[in-house]
Amino acid sequence: MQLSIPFSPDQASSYSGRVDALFAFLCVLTILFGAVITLVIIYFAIKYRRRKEDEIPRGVEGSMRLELFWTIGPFLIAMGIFLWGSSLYFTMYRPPDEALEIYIVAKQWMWKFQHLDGQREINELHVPVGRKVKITMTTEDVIHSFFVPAFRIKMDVVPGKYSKVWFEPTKPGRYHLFCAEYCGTGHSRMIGWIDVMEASEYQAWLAGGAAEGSLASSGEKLFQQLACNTCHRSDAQGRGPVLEGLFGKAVQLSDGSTVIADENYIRESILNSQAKIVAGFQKPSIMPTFQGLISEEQVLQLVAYIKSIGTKQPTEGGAAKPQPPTTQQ
Amino acid sequence: MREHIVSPKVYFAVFTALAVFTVVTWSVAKLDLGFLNVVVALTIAVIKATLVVLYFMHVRWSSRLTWVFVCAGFFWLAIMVALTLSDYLTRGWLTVAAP
Amino acid sequence: MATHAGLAHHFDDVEQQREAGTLGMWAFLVTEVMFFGGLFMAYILYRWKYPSEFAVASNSLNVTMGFINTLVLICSSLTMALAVYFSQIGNRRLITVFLLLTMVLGTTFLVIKGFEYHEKYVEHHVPVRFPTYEFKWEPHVSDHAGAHEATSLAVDTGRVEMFFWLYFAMTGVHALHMIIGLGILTTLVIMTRRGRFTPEYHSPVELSGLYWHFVDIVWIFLFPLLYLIGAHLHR
Amino acid sequence: METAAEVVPPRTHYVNARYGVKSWLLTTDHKRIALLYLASVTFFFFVGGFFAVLIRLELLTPQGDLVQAETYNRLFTMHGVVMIFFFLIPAIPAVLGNFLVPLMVGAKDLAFPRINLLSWYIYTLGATFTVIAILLGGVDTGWTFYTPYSSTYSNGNVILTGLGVFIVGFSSILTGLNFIVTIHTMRAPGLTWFRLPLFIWSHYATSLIMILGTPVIAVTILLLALERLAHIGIFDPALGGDPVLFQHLFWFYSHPAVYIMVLPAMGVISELVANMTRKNIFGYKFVAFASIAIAVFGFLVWGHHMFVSTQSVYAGMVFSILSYAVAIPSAVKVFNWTATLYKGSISYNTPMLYAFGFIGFFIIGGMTGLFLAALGVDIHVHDTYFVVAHFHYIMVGGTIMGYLGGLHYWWPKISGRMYPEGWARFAALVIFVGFNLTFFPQFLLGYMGMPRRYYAYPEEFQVLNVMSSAGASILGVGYLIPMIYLIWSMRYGPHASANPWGAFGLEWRTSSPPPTQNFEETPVVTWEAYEFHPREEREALGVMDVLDRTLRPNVNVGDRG
Ligand code: HEA
Ligand code: HEA
Ligand code: HEC
Ligand code: CUA
Ligand SMILES: [Cu+2]
Repeated sequence: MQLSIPFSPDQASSYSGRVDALFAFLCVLTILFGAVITLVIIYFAIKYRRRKEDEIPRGVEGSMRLELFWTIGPFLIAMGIFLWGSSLYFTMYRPPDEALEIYIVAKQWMWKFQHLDGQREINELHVPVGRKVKITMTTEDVIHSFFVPAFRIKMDVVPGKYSKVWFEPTKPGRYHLFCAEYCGTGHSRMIGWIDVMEASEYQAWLAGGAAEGSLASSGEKLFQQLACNTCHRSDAQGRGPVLEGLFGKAVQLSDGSTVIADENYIRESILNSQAKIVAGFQKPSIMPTFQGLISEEQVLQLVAYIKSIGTKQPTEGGAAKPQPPTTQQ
Repeated sequence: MREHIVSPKVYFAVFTALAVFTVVTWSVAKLDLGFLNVVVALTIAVIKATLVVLYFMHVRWSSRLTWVFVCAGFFWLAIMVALTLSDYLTRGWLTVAAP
Repeated sequence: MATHAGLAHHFDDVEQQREAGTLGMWAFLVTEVMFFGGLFMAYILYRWKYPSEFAVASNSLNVTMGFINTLVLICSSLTMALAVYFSQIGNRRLITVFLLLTMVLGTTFLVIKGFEYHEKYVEHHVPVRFPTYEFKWEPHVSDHAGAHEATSLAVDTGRVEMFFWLYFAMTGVHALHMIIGLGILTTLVIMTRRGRFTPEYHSPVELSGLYWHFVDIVWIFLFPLLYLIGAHLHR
Repeated sequence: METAAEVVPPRTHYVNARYGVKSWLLTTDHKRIALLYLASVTFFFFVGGFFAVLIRLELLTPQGDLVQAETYNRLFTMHGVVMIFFFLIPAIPAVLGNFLVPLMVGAKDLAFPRINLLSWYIYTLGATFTVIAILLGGVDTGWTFYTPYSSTYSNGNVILTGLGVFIVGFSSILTGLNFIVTIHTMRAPGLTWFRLPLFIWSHYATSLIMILGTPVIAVTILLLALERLAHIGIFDPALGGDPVLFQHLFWFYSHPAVYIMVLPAMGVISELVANMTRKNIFGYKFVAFASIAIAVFGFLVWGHHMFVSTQSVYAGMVFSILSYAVAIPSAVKVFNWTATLYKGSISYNTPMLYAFGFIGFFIIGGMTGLFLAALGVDIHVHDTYFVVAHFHYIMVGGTIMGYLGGLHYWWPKISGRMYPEGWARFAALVIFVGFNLTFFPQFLLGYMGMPRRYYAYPEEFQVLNVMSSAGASILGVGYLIPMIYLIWSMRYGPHASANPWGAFGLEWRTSSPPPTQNFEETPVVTWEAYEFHPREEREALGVMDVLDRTLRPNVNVGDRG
């Protein structure tokens, strides 16, 4: 639904029109209720104004029918808004499976972006128009919040875990990026831009950026440097589980429960190996914890690497390449 | 509403029960019962607390209003716990539900 | 309507005053439930998230002391209840005796608690990060070898520290309530000595009793939740 | 009213019963304690207003050029902390509530007069800590104190401010406790629950929130302070702690707290609407139970402040639907107030003007709450000026209007003098205009995407910000006028009769100002709430009620003349 209302920022994402539509509906509702009640009050106030100082009117009993009417009526309207709002919420917060992936590490007071291909940006993000973009975010210090008014999207970035957000830009342009969660002195300077480019321009931009190898390949290097590969080998001969094909699968844990191996799980496995132990492995995991030894960015690289080998393709970063925009979900 | 005087005998009986329950809860805790450990420990704790509230604190003989207040206290605690956990317990769901 | 020395001017009669006092005390206890409730909420959340760390950390507490303290507190509740009883029937000497007994038991509790805290301090189990003192956690492998050796190792130090943080917060706030309770009891003893209480007017004793029992109830929950969740790890 | 002075003979009442500083600082008279609170919260209102002035000055220009970013952050934090904890939460309950609850239930005092005084001292102690924190440079965490910023990164006086908030919480608990017990046990003979004025119902509901919610913020702030002291704690991700848990605990109190701020004002409005139309309120029981429903449901919705906090999407939905549930009783109240006007005898006195203002602003503020509770929209407007506008509409437009309306309405009872009606209407108008100019543009700013707590902002937001700042200066003047003429009237205003409005309610059946023991003799209630009878009916029924006696101006009950 496309609907443009004054005082709204650009509509530049696939769902910004839908947000505006609900917003417009609520505005109409507010004006309606506001106007009707105000007019009634003014009418009564004039009609029944006090004419004599000691006048006392005859009382009016309450009315059960009216009470029910104005309890149930607003309730139904409210439930309508609730349903509308939540369906939108689901759309906006449920990440699509197929998307261009971007990683963010936020810190006081900057946004650090990492593209899968290895390009890094600070406070400015380039994305192609018409592609779904999925962002995985974490922070090195306090809570921040990723806010792009033109996309109508916002999500907090919380220390100690990954949060995710997605959008599909529909209009090329340059849009504000704000930090919306108060984070200290530089909070209002923690702003940046999202550059939405035509697909061809974007390709050119990608090619122009001097990348030091894709994110996954940096992760792979790290995987060797940190000697992860001594235990995690693709031939199932290591002391740890095989990580190929892990991502997105259900993992059976030693306490009998299962978890889906998503980014947060992999992050936790690396930083706090004792927290969740894979079924069939020794209870105090022999895997050391890497908490405090590697930076958030390095964790991200490792996660990206493990993700890239998750789709059982040859490890050489094939899966990590951005898909062409034609890919259907 | 005149006040009710509880005989010391009742107090001693309740005291004995509390002491016995304390010993029981300690002994049971030493066995490894899996998740039942928590259940047993909390059940006993709730029974003990109820005894104290009903007898030592005289709620058994108190007005309805007192009952309402006692229940409200625990009910509100339950609200806090239940709704907070409604967040934590469902955090993983969205990933699972994704097609 | 007999006017009584204990009757405040704005009440109609002693009955109304007593009712107001009781209701006020219960309303206050409701706030206390919510106050401790915040701590219990945190406990429940992290206990659910990190069960093995909590069990292992709990295992290092001194259960015997905790157990004795539980008994001490239950005894003190009994003596408090009896003090209230004697105030109801107007035996001034026995009110004093039982109030003093309650105080002795309460103090015993605090002294034992003090020893426990000291033990934790020596073991470096106080969860703080100061230049001079830091939390330390060495898995006691040798202590309890055997079937459960494995479990005792499978922990993350940070989460153990979390347990101790909650342990100190919860028992600390509880101990603070005990100290306040002892102050109240002291006042009661003085008031009793001055002959302020009669079978008609003894609300202060009764209300302080409610408070004291409440503090006992908190401990009734703290004991299993803090001390016993790791008890099965020893054999 | 000009001839008032000559009629009134000297009479002892609570103000002139005793003299001297000690007689005020050690008083246990609820009416005097209310005045102590009046002075304190007024002081803090102007402190908070002073910060607001600086905020609005800074926001005149897009570049942050008046103060440093760090200073600005301290300004809005202290503004929020002072306004919420030291002004708005105590404002109506501790001033009007303290004064009126015993009068309205026909009691001599609150159930625990000394605890009432203690609560003022606790308030003062907490305020002292906070003022010291302000003087030492303030605190920069935002009034929400989110961890880990507050626990680890901030370099403001978090602990001192936290201590202030912690302490002042207990004064609020004690006030609530006193009200609950008083309303339960000290009602005059014949005054059944459904004969109580709605002011009492709403204060009862408020008190429930105070005793059930406030301890949770106390313990949360305590944990925060300890975490800051020990450099470690349960909200610290390094230990596996969860910063979001802090938000849960904080909002478990702070959402219900917004109803602590609005329910008393609703009580005032119910009194004003009924008495200024001289009619029983339409649907008395619905309005009464709506207060209780708001208090209870208010505890179930706190997560609507956390829709984008990484809280589970499903929990978000639960909190959203419950937020809509709590909006219904508010709607019921609005409709019943409106219906009460029907066939009333509506006066345009200043209190009634404020009541009209309240209803209008509350509709806008409340309906924009529905925007915020709509999950998909909140993603966009969360932490923008839209939220800022929402809560100022309810808290400044709603509650302060209710507070001022109540203050004017009961001023004759409190001070024994009338305020100057002309000035008062003028001030109400100035406030109305200034308020809208200040805060309406903020809705637009918010939807355009201007985040809150920004001391510098992109240029396209400037025009609306200038409007807002201009409005704030009008608003500031609007607030100064009542302050001046109310103080003036204490000395020079015409003497008020016992019941200058021809209102119902027990408080109008004793003299103005009331004697220390409130009533010459304990009243016995034989009438329903707001049971106004037209003259013919009264004659037929043979009831000569208080109106007949007091509608004649200048007559005080005590005078019996
Ligand atoms: C007195 C204070 C007060 C009151 C009464 C309210 C009342 C409400 N508030 Fe508000 N709120 C605040 C003070 C208040 N709020 C503050 C201070 C914040 C920000 C805190 C911070 O982050 O600093 C906030 C933030 C806030 C948020 C979080 C926004 C965000 O940060 O993203 C939300 C979200 O749901 C919300 C919703 C509501 C709702 C649904 C109501 C409802 O109770 C409103 C009910 C009223 C009505 C609905 C109007 C009357 C009814 C009609 C005219 C009939 C028509 C009705 C229907 C059709 C249903 N509020
Ligand atoms: C009861 C609560 C209350 C009240 C009454 C007010 C009153 C006002 N508030 Fe406030 N406000 C909050 C509660 C309140 N506020 C809260 C909780 C926040 C959030 C804080 C946070 O983010 O942590 C906030 C935040 C807030 C912001 C957002 C800051 C930001 O996010 O960056 C702004 C901006 O315009 C603002 C403005 C105002 C204005 C103009 C008034 C006006 O109504 C004030 C009018 C009063 C006066 C102007 C005083 C009159 C006195 C004089 C005129 C004399 C002054 C003396 C000198 C100048 C020497 N407030
Ligand atoms: C000493 C051997 C060892 C080293 C070194 C090691 N691991 Fe592990 N890892 C294990 C074992 C054993 C497990 C299974 C038990 C568990 O879940 O802790 C495991 C589990 C994992 C898992 C979860 C796998 C699943 O199937 O769910 C991930 C992800 C992982 N490791 C990543 C890494 C990374 C990245 C590194 C290097 C930074 C690393 N590991 C280093 C031994 C090791
Ligand atoms: Cu980062 Cu605000
Ligand atoms: Cu809220």
